[in-house]
Amino acid sequence: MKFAPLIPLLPLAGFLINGLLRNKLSKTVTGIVGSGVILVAFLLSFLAFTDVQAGQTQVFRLFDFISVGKLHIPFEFQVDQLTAIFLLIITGVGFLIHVYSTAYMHEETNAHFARFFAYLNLFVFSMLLLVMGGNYVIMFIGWEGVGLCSYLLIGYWFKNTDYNNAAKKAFVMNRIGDLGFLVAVFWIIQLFGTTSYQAVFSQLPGSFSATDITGITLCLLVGAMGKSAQIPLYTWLPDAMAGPTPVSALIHAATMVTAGIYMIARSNFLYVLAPHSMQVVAIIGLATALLAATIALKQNDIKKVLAYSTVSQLGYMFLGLGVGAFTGAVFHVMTHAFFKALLFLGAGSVIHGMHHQQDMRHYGGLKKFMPVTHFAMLMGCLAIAGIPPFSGFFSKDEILVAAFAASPVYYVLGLAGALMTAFYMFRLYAMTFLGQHRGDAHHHPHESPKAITIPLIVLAFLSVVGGLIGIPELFMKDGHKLHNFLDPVFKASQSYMHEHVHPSHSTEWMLLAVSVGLIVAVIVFAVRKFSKPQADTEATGLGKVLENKWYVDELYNTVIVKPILAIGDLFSTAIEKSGIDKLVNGVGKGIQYSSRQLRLLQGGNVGSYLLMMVLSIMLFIWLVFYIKL
Amino acid sequence: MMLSSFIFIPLLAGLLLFFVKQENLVKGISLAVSLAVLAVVLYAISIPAGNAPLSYSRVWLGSLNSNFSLLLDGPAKITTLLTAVSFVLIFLATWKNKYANAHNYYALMLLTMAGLMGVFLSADALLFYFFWELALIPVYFLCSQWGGEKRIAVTFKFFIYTFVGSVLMLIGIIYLYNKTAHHSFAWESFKAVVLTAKEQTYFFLFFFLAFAIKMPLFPFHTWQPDAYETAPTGTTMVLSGVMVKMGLFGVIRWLLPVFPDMSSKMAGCIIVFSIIGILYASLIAIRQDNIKRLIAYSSIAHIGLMSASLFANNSIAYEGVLIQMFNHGINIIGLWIVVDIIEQQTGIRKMSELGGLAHQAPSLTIMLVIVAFANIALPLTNGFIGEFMMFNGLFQYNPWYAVVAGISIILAAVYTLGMIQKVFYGEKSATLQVKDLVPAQWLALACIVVMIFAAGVYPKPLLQLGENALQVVAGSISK
Amino acid sequence: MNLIIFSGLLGVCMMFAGLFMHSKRNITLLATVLMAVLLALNTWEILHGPIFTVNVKDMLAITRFGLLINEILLAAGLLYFLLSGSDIEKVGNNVPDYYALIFFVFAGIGIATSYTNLLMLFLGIEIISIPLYILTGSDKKNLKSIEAALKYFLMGSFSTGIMLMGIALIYGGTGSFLLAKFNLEGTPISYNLVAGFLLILISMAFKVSAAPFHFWTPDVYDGAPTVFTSFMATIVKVAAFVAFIKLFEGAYQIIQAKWQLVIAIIIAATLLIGNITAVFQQSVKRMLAYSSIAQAGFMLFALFAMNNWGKEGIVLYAAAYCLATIGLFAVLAKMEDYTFQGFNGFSKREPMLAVALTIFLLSLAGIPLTVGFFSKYYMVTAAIATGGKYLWLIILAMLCAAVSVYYYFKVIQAMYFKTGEHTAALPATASFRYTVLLAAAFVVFLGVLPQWLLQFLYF
Amino acid sequence: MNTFQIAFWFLSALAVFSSLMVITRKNPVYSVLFLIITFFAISGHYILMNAQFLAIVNIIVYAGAIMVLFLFVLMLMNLNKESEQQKNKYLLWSSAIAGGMLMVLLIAALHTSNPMVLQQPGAGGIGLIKNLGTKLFTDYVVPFELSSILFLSAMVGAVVLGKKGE
Amino acid sequence: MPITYYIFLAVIIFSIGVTGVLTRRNSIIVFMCIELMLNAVNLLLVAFSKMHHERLMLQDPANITAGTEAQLFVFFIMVVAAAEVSIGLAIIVLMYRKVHSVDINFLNRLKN
Repeated sequence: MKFAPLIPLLPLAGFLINGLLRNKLSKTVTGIVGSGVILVAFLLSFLAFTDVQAGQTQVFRLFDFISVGKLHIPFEFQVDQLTAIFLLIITGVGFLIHVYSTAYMHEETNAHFARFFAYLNLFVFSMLLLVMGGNYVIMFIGWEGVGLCSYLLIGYWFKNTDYNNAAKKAFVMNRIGDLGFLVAVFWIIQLFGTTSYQAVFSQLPGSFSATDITGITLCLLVGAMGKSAQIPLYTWLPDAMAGPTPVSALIHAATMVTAGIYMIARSNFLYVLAPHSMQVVAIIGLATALLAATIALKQNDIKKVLAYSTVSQLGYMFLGLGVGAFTGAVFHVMTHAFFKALLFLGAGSVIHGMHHQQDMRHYGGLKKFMPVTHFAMLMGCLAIAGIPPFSGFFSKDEILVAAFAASPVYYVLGLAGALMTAFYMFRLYAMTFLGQHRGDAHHHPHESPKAITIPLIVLAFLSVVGGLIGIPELFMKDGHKLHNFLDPVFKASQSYMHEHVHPSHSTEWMLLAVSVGLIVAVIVFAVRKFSKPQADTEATGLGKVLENKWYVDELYNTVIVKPILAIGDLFSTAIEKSGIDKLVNGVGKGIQYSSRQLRLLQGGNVGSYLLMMVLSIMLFIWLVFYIKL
Repeated sequence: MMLSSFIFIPLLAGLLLFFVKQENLVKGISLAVSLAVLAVVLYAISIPAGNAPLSYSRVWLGSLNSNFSLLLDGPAKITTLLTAVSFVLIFLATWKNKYANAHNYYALMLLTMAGLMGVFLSADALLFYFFWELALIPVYFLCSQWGGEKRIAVTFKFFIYTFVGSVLMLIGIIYLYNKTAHHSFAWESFKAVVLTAKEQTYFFLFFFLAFAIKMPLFPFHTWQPDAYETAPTGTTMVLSGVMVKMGLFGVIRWLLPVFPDMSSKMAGCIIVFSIIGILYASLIAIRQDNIKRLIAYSSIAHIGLMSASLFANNSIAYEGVLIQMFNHGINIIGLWIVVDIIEQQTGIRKMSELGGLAHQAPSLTIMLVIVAFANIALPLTNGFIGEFMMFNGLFQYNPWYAVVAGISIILAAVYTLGMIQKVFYGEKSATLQVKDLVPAQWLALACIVVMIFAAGVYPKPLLQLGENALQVVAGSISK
Repeated sequence: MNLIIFSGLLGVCMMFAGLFMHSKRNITLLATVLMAVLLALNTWEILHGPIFTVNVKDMLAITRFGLLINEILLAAGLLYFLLSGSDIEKVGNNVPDYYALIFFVFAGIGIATSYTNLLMLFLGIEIISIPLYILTGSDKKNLKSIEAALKYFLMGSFSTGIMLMGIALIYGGTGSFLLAKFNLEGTPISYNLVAGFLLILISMAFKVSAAPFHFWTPDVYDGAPTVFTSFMATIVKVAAFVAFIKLFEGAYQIIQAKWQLVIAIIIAATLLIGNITAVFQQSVKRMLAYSSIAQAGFMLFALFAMNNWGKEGIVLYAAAYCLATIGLFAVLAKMEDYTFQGFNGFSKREPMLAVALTIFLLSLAGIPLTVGFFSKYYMVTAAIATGGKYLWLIILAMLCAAVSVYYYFKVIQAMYFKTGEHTAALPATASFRYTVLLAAAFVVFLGVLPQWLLQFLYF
Repeated sequence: MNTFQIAFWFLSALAVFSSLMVITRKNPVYSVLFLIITFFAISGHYILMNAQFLAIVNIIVYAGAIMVLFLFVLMLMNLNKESEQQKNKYLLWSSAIAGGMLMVLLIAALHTSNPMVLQQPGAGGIGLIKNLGTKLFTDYVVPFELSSILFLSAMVGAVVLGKKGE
Repeated sequence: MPITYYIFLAVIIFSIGVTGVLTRRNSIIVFMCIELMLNAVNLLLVAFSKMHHERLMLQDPANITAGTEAQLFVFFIMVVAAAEVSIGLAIIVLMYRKVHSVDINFLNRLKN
């Protein structure tokens, strides 16, 4: 445990080594350093995890970060159950992605290769800072750090303007969320006088006004929306596919997007005291889940489908958080990390094998070319679709049951989302691996090297069995190990939850049956439909709308971006140049003008000079004698 | 005596340089002098002063009761340190630049330095005004002589604009002097002066106008983009890095303590204007194609935040302003250094004509990216500390102000990233030839980067520099 | 007293020098030496008292203030001879006569700075004015010079008429010409007195070229030979100011409230007209004429405030204004082109002079580190010390000071930042350059330690 | 109405009339002559007020010397024709009105100024040469001497301005 | 005669002089009008001299020189006027020699 502060420092060291010596190191060394530090961090995390499991949590206070007057913000790390879980996910999945990258990015030059690993390490560092931070400010540091890294990685191929735009978009949208977070932090400081989790939560429930708590939680939610790609700040995530595929995997699975979930889970005590905020969280989550799922239905880019599926799954997690199933949400984070990393890396493998072709319409029949990838992807699809006993089933089920407890409407909509998930995932599966190969004849797809497939296998394994740590009561008494493990984090707040009527076991069985049955039906339908080549028809009606992602990007562009640019133009031309500056220059011009006029008084004519003098004399006489002061 | 050496070393060296004709010798002397000043400043601020800050006083104009009195309290420590550091960086970074009549250029730069040091140290109103103007005169010559096109008109506008502000301040100074108990210019007696409500309104506004123009605060900012664009880059660095701090410093030293009631009464209005300025400048910055103007507007936005925070009437914001003064100075000098390198080599300052420089100048790119992110207050860089504290303080004053002002961090990201993208990213250009950093530039930027991270990760030493001042102002706020 | 007696005598000496000396150079040399003697005599008087004791019978009163002003003006005169002597030689053939006239003017100045009787004021002003009419018209080949002389003469005599009317009315009111008798506190103020003072005020405003009685100034300063413009605009003007202040020193309190309003209006008009009209001028000489009006506006603050600050301010202003303007005119007189374009690239032609001129211009603009700053500073302080009632006037004055930066800096811009056609050095000796530089150095010295000069008021 | 008053009114009317003539005559020579008449009228007033010395001096210096000088110059320049151009009509009238207004204003300002009434002539000898001379050479000796500087400069001026041969 | 009559008379003549200065263009006549103004002043001074003389004589009959200072002032005014005239006419003659005109508006190069 005492080595815990080293966990984030190791990736930082890796970043510095790779970053500063990028021109000197060979790819092998870079890869070893880059992955090695994460591996060590993972091992240390595991040690920490075991300590935590033994009931030992600790706060490391390193130094005073900001200390002014009454405000003290130490640089502190906190390792507890929630952190431990996230540490394992981040370093574990992160390590696999690093390994994978050594092969995937091998075509880059030395310096760029090193740069890539430096960014990856920095990314992990930031994320570790985020989850290990002992107060909101440290969390915010990591929070912005991941934003920065996503910017750097999405724009990794900086020659391409579209990629740069995607990177910029990611950063800016994250910043919108960050502002919300920042405001929340200020509010917390004002309300509690501190930002340390323990100090803040120990003051709860206290006698704080509902407005304050609701305000704080809503502001935090805004932050979470940005980072975890929820409506309305989700559009950056699909665009973030511009980065190399391992980056997508890292962003979507292990890091970044889970930050929002982590933050809300971390602030659970605040949220349970603000039921309205909870409701908002749930509704936003649900809406995001559905919206993203509908969009995913019609995407043809393999990474885009996965991206929208991520958004959708994150929506589920938010739904879980919103209905109070914090454990469920964290559980889903974990399983999602496994299978989404798997899917992305698998997709990366496919793309790698297909020579950077990402359009699924050019795939088909890859089963025989890339068996390992195919197997792994199938596992991933099954897991995300929620087929028992794959991991996704348990976590998603837990959220759906909790949603049902909150409101049957949540459940029905959630289920609809789950069905769509199953549909588009198997659409992806079928279009990619089944049927006939539709790509170029002379570009033969090939299986990927070991460094790619081994992580796939590991992740596939985890996707299959990962759910077993959270077996619901229904199947096994005390089967939910994760729940028990996380209990200390959520225990305090649970007693203030608005008790939902927990559905009876029979209801639960029925729900399970319905959902599994429907999902299987959908899968069968999807596989059948998409194994055959599709007619290349122009989509119409709703299809077209979905294909164009509900035109949300266009909407944002028209409603927000363009007006802002227009205002900028207005300011810089109308107000700045011909307004304020003209006014300022006008003073000067006015003086010059009056100068030209005034000098006409000096007509050169003595007579008029004398006349003006006499008139002035008269004026003064009048003033002195006839104006009473 | 040590304090007066802050002023006299550059002053005398500057006068000397007018008569030295060899260019390299001139550059060497300037750098050596700035390093010497830096050494003295570092020594002076490291002296544990106990409760009484370092000070120096000597009768100057006996019958006017004006003394040559200097005071090194918290704000002065930070600003003098900034001045000393800035000039070292500037001389280092522009080592390769060629100037016609270089000796005059460097002499004027050193005179500017002397003036700035004087402004930050004086504890006597008349002396303050003296240096206030003196810092301006060399800059006038620098900009008019070595600036870009339209330099004469632009500099002139800048000069007259700031001059108008300062003459009004002079009226204020004299009036207050007249009202002091024993007709004295000393800072202490100014703080003790008792004014009627009407007088306070007038003279608060007089002082404030001078400072607002210097900062510059919306809507008095229009001289600034033009001046930054046309001034020689070395001078622009002085202008943006150090000189705009004169306005803020003036508020800290002469406005808040002298007009405490009025400061809190007018705070709302000033903060609103500052915030309008922040958003306004940010929005304009987004639409700039000229990289120098972009940085200029970004500076207006940053300064707006600082001025808003100064009036937020709480210690966190205040302390935040203090260290942000330093950090902003360092960061913006870093930005200018990069811009200067690009402009020296390509002659282009339009972003739309640049692009893909990252291929040719990776070190330059990395440095710029770091500085740019520090400029938009990314955590663990120095910019974050100050802005966090300022927003925090502003939030305590009025949450809505903080939220609205906070929009600027989004807009800042937009324009800064846009700039990085347009200048450095994209396809490699066939026509643009840019060499990577030469050692002197590398050293300057590396120093800046180190400072960025040092102050961003462990800001405590900087924060402590300002702490002393905190008590002073806290005392006057409660007066 | 030494000044009055000896400047008259030395003037006569110069007159006769023309008979015996035919080299213009030598005449200038003699005049310079005599001026130095005069300066020494005045210094002697400051230190040890007058050489002759004359029973002045309430006509004159030698005060330290007056002596200090004399000293400054004499020093300025010496500087003027040193710098502009060679240009005086070029005006015409009657060089010794010009010098004689200048010495006579100094006698008038001596009277104007020490009179206590309105008769002496009248005589002093006339002794100053009449030689100036002549000097203005001394460039007889030049129609401008003649035009200026005519205008100056007609308007000057007109204002003398006004002044005499004023004096007559004052006499009617008080029965005396003595300044000391005016301050009749407690007695009802006679209308005669008020009207009389008003008329004198107007005629003195004319002499110091305060608006709206300034109309002669630009034309006369422009038309007169540049060397004599320099003399008129500086030394003579300051003397007129001192006379003005002395006049109101004793009489002021009687009707202060109204006076302040009248003077405030005059100041405002002077500042506005002087500064704003100067902005559009093309000729530096004419710009300086307007600038002298503008500076007069500032000097009038001494009259407005009528306190010790104002007096000290006038002393500083005398030094600041004389040094800077004499220096400027001395260089200007050697230029071939009086327009602003004429100064283009001047720093390349004459780097040393350019530095000095810059300092002079900064001083006129009132930038710190030059004595010009302190002179303005004292004036504003004087005005503020009267209370906050006329704050608008002070603000106006300061804004006008900012406007003045515009036209002063136009010269600096031309000198340093523009390139001109003329590249040859000025026809000036090295000693000329060093003298100008010395004067500039003195401007800076006084700009740092104005006390050095002011201490002579009080030891 | 006694002789004193008759003399006063007569002289006043004469003075005002002839001074009006001075400014209205086109021919400058007439103006000079009317001015001389005005001076005589004023000298008459001086006598009424016991200022005999001044009355004489006025006639000798002003009417005798100065006006002759004027006349001389006029004749020299051959300006005795009515050659003067008229001013712009508006300017002319506004000037005339301004002059009139000035008079009205001054009179209005001064009409209550002093209730004093002057006595008949003959009372006291202030106008005697003896008294004036004593005072001039005792109390007023300084200005008397200093006025020599004025004359010197006038003399130099006449030389400077009048001398030909440039 | 009440002293105000003299004041009025002097003011009238003075104003006539001023009017003449304003209305005429012949510089010699303008100058003559200025002389007229001076004479008005002289008249006024003499009147005041008489007035103060009588006032002071009432208080102190021995003070026979009371009020003479104004008469001396008039004397000095005449002196100065004479000097002024010599210079003024010299200037006018100078001008006439150059341009053959004595019109005050003839020379009009200096303006603005």
